[in-house]
Amino acid sequence: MNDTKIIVDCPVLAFDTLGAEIHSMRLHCPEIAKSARPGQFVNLKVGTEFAPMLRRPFSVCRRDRLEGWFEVMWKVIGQGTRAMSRLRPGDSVSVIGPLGRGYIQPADLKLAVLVGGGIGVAALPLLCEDFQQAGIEVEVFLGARNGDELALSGYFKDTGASVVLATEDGSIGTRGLITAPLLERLAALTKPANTHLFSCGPHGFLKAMVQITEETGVAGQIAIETMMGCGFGICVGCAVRCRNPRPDKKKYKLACLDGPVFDAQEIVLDD
Amino acid sequence: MNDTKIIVDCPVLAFDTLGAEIHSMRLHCPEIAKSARPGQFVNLKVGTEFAPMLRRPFSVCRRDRLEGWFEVMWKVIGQGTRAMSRLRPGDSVSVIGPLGRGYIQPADLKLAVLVGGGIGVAALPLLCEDFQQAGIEVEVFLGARNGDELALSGYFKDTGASVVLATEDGSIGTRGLITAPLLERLAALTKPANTHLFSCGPHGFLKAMVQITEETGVAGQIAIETMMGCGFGICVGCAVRCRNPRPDKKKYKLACLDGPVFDAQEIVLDD
Amino acid sequence: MTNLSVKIGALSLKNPVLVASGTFGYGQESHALTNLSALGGIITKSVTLKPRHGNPPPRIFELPAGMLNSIGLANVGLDAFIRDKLPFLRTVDTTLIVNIAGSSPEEFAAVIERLNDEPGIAAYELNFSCPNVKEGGLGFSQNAGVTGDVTAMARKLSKRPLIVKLTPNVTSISDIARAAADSGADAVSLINTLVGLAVNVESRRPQIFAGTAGYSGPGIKPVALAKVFEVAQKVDIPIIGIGGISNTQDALEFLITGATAIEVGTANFVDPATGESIVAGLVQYCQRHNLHSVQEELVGSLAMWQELE
Amino acid sequence: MTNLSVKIGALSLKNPVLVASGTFGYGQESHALTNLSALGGIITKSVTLKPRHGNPPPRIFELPAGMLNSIGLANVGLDAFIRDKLPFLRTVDTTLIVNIAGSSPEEFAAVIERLNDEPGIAAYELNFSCPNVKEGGLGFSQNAGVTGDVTAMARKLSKRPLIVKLTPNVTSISDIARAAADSGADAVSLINTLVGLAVNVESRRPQIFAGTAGYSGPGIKPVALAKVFEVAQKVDIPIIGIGGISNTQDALEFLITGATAIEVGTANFVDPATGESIVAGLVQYCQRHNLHSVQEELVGSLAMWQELE
Ligand SMILES: Cc1cc2nc3c(=O)[nH]c(=O)nc-3n(C[C@H](O)[C@H](O)[C@H](O)COP(=O)(O)OP(=O)(O)OC[C@H]3O[C@@H](n4cnc5c(N)ncnc54)[C@H](O)[C@@H]3O)c2cc1C
Ligand SMILES: Cc1cc2nc3c(=O)[nH]c(=O)nc-3n(C[C@H](O)[C@H](O)[C@H](O)COP(=O)(O)OP(=O)(O)OC[C@H]3O[C@@H](n4cnc5c(N)ncnc54)[C@H](O)[C@@H]3O)c2cc1C
Ligand SMILES: Cc1cc2nc3c(=O)[nH]c(=O)nc-3n(C[C@H](O)[C@H](O)[C@H](O)COP(=O)(O)O)c2cc1C
Ligand SMILES: Cc1cc2nc3c(=O)[nH]c(=O)nc-3n(C[C@H](O)[C@H](O)[C@H](O)COP(=O)(O)O)c2cc1C
Ligand code: FES
Ligand code: FES
Repeated sequence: MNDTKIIVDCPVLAFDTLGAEIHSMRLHCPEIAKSARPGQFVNLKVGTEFAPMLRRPFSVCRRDRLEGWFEVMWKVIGQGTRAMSRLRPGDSVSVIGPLGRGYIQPADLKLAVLVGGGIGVAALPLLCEDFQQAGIEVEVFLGARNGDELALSGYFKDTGASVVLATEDGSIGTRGLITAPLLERLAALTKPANTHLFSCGPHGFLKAMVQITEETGVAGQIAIETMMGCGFGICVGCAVRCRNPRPDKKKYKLACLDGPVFDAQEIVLDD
Repeated sequence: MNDTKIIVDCPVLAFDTLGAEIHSMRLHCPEIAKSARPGQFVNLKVGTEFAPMLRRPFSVCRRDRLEGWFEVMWKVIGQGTRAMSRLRPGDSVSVIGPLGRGYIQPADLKLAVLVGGGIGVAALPLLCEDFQQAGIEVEVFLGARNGDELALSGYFKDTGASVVLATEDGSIGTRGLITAPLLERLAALTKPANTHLFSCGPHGFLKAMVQITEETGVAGQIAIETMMGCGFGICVGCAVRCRNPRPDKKKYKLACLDGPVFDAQEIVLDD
Repeated sequence: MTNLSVKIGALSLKNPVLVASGTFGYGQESHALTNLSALGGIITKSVTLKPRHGNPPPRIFELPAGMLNSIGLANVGLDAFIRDKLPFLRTVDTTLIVNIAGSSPEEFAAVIERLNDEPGIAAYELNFSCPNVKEGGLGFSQNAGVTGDVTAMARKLSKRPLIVKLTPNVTSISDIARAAADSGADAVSLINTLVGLAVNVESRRPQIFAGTAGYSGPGIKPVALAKVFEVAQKVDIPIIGIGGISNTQDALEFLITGATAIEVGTANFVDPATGESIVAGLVQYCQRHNLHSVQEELVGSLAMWQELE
Repeated sequence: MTNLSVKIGALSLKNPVLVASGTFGYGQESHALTNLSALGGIITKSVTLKPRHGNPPPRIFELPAGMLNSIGLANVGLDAFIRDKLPFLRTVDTTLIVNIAGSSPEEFAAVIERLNDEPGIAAYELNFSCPNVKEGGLGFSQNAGVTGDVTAMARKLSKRPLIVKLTPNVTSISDIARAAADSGADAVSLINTLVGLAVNVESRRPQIFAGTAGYSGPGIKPVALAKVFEVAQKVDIPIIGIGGISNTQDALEFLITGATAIEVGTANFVDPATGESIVAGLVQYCQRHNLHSVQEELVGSLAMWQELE
């Protein structure tokens, strides 16, 4: 990975509210717009107060290389995301990015199955774009608690990808988890070896994805969320446990440097 | 002093910007509007974050007993007053008040000379109102760095009081400190014994006021500002040194309970 | 229905929420702002034998998540306390604990003997840990031997349960707690303030007259919890947890870690009804988690992580 | 023109702003984000003889004005450090200080002897104070005797100036600092993290796998300043101040209190250019106050308040 990361104050160009607790904003930053790869993230700091002290990590969701902006999309969780929701065009945000190792394109990939759980969908647009440009077929599966939290389905439909939706309350798409339609689809695959799962979502969702790769034999990658002290390898706080580490191998990997995208078989998702 | 203080969340009814760094707001609170006396203060908390943790004290500047609101006016200094400046009608502020011992009306008072330095003027409107209602003549002297920081001069003129203004940059009124016109006026007094100085302002200003009472023999009261941990006597952090304490007497008084208004001869204004 | 009551040795509290010494005056100041009888108990400002003027100003300074204070135990003294403050405190329907400070064992002895005759007091908290007085103060509870000796002396004289209040400014607080326990303390309360300093870089003077001062508030909570954890692991004596407690969650952290009760301190300056709110919050938490007894199901229920494989 | 350079025993720094061990990796990670050569020096992540995996997650947790960490000295180990990390660090135009940790005096000895042969290192900082390893760690600098013994041993072996890094979790940090000074340390650096705990009240488990952890950030600054003050008053040895330093004002507070240099820690996680900004801020402050030499006119210039009358 060549080190393209920068630290920069980015003006907010546009601010959007997509659901009761879901917002997105465009940040002006030609460098990150240009260099970010699918699955990478930026680490944001709003304001100069000590609380919250640490930066907050967000996937690079969309970008326009020509116009020189990128977009982040977030769900309001606590103090940091609440402060972000008060931002307006003209305000400024401190950004470090792009960070992390993104999704990796396996050799012989024919069908990319993108699976987003909740706000995890924010990690997928760049990936969809890249694959479609490379002539790889893309199918998108999105699950959320309810319609209000189901973001970007219109975006993916517009790309021409096939899109399957599920909400737990049934307000949009199938009622229930997205795992059911996904499993159905995978069972019907003609060439499982040329198919790959790319997923991002909450903890329980990722556990289900790992299980699905095991049960179906379809390989996959997961983008995980951990607490991050820095986002670029100096705090060593974002350790995740490796699965079956050999005695001579690392016992932990760093979510910010070695991830946030891992092979579904690579790490342990415990509580 | 009967204990009328309450703790209450008050809606902001109106917000006004009077100078680059000077704002005022009306808070709905029938109880405080009714019970506050001149020179008393309220202790405000904006938001629920830990920074700034402590409340911030502000004079009750104006009030309307019938409409049930009171007003505070402030200059932006640091984190607390900056947060207050982002408030808008409909927001809510936690208030404890009214607090402190206010100005005291001396017996045989004929002429009340109200002297405000900078934002200290905020402590004077209620006093002016009370004295005028009691048929006591009021003269107002206001000093500030520049015209932008000279607040409430229109208010006092409208009350019919005589108003003398001074700014350090000469943009409004006499150029220089308010002490010069004040000394001139006091020298011309016919009945100094029935005249009393009521002042509020920054540290250096109050020192000048104390000196003036000493030099002219006109008695006076000063409203001081100290760091306050609580504002109602439980932290014992707002101690001010008594002047010439007798061995059997208190060495310190509390700004929040025994003040913030003191007799000009009562306390030591050291650095 | 959740049973909020807890027992600290011979002392029964209707709920585990107390207010900390020096952060609630003598009760009367907050009477108009909160329902005092909602509290599990009130701990008074430290009482000394003679009145104390306290330290020169500036006495307090605000920090990003807390404050410094060096009040210097300013208080009305024993006589005025009994004459002017006790009568009101007796009228409040809650447990009254008098905090006692002194610069010598003799001073503690004199105050205890005099208070023994006064009705309406449930226990004494011995402040062995004030960082803001030159004589004695911090020294007492920085030393296990001294803590043990003065506790034993107080134990002999006192007709009432004794809570020994400890300083966190030590290498091993559990050694000091053990000395107190072995000498007859009914409980230990911890922590008093951390020693802290802040400097005005323009005047190049300390922000507090006395120089170093006592650091309190949310910023000391992690340290306080670690000290409670240490004592809970190593010494078999009821603990009262103190340090930065500002809301129900903070109080729960202390109870879960092993404190049988908690004291709200600096938070009272911002909202003197903090204790009352925490009592209500505890009830809600216990109902949500289906806990029937704070003492039996919540206190000390911390589970440690287990290494996988 | 202000002279920013300072001397710490035999060690000269072009300015007093260092980055703290474990909060700046091995320099390379922040290379793209700040001008490393603006710093007075870089202190590496603690190096141990063998590589260490570190502790299981969760390793970090955020607090109102700081954070907890229990990394467990995860590091690449001495061989990989020399092979993979030193070459880059040598290319940076600043003073390189290698922080060394170990669970026994022998481990410290082995690392020092091996590093003595490596060029480009200006000094060693001995981490006697990590709260996050079971063996040794905190224990070393919680005891004056052990601190003295290990310092004396290191002094004999080391070809380079020695900085002994101390824990604040002690009754008397000046006693430990004196032991280090008497045994040949060139300077002491303080503070390492405070022992802290935070609890998840829903799972009733600690927020950090290991239970207690190290508390760092703005919330520990008052404690760190008080410790620097104590050592500056009582021990005649250069002090490097650490703890919550996030901006120029924080750095000034430490220098004025008596630290000859400072280390920026947790603030690097938020902005790795913090040190660079502080260097610029110091220049401005000195010009505004007409100070010609940081070492001679700023360090230790704190004036105490005087009682009136
Ligand atoms: C690589 C990565 C990419 C992410 N992308 C997105 C995204 O595109 N959109 C989105 O809505 N969310 C994303 N998240 C999650 C997002 O970072 C958290 O929701 C946010 O940090 C919560 O901050 P808060 O202050 O609002 O909540 P808090 O109240 O501080 O915390 C609530 C919970 O959020 C998590 N959290 C807090 N701070 C951090 C931190 N520094 N690093 C990681 N997790 C933390 C913790 O689990 C914590 O318990 C991503 C996380 C990671 C690690
Ligand atoms: C009785 C009283 C009445 C006041 N009335 C007014 C008023 O009507 N209008 C007005 O503009 N200002 C008034 N002040 C001053 C006002 O309280 C401070 O300007 C304000 O607290 C500054 O807070 P901050 O967070 O903006 O600044 P900070 O950056 O926190 O502090 C800047 C300086 O303000 C002072 N200050 C900070 N916190 C407090 C505190 N809790 N108590 C007292 N002083 C503090 C300190 O000197 C500090 O150095 C009054 C002060 C007192 C004591
Ligand atoms: C202004 C102030 C005054 C205090 N006075 C006393 C006191 O007189 N006696 C005592 O034992 N503790 C005193 N304390 C310590 C508190 O009781 C408490 O132990 C400490 O502040 C930590 O709790 P907190 O962080 O919740 O405030 C005082 C604390 C403050 C902030
Ligand atoms: C995540 C983290 C890792 C640390 N690792 C080390 C270490 O390896 N060696 C060491 O001596 N100190 C280590 N420290 C302590 C810091 O160097 C510093 O002493 C402490 O964090 C206080 O400074 P601060 O408040 O500015 O962070 C670490 C601190 C943090 C936060
Ligand atoms: S977040 Fe700091 S090392 Fe990964
Ligand atoms: S401000 Fe707390 S006693 Fe006066």
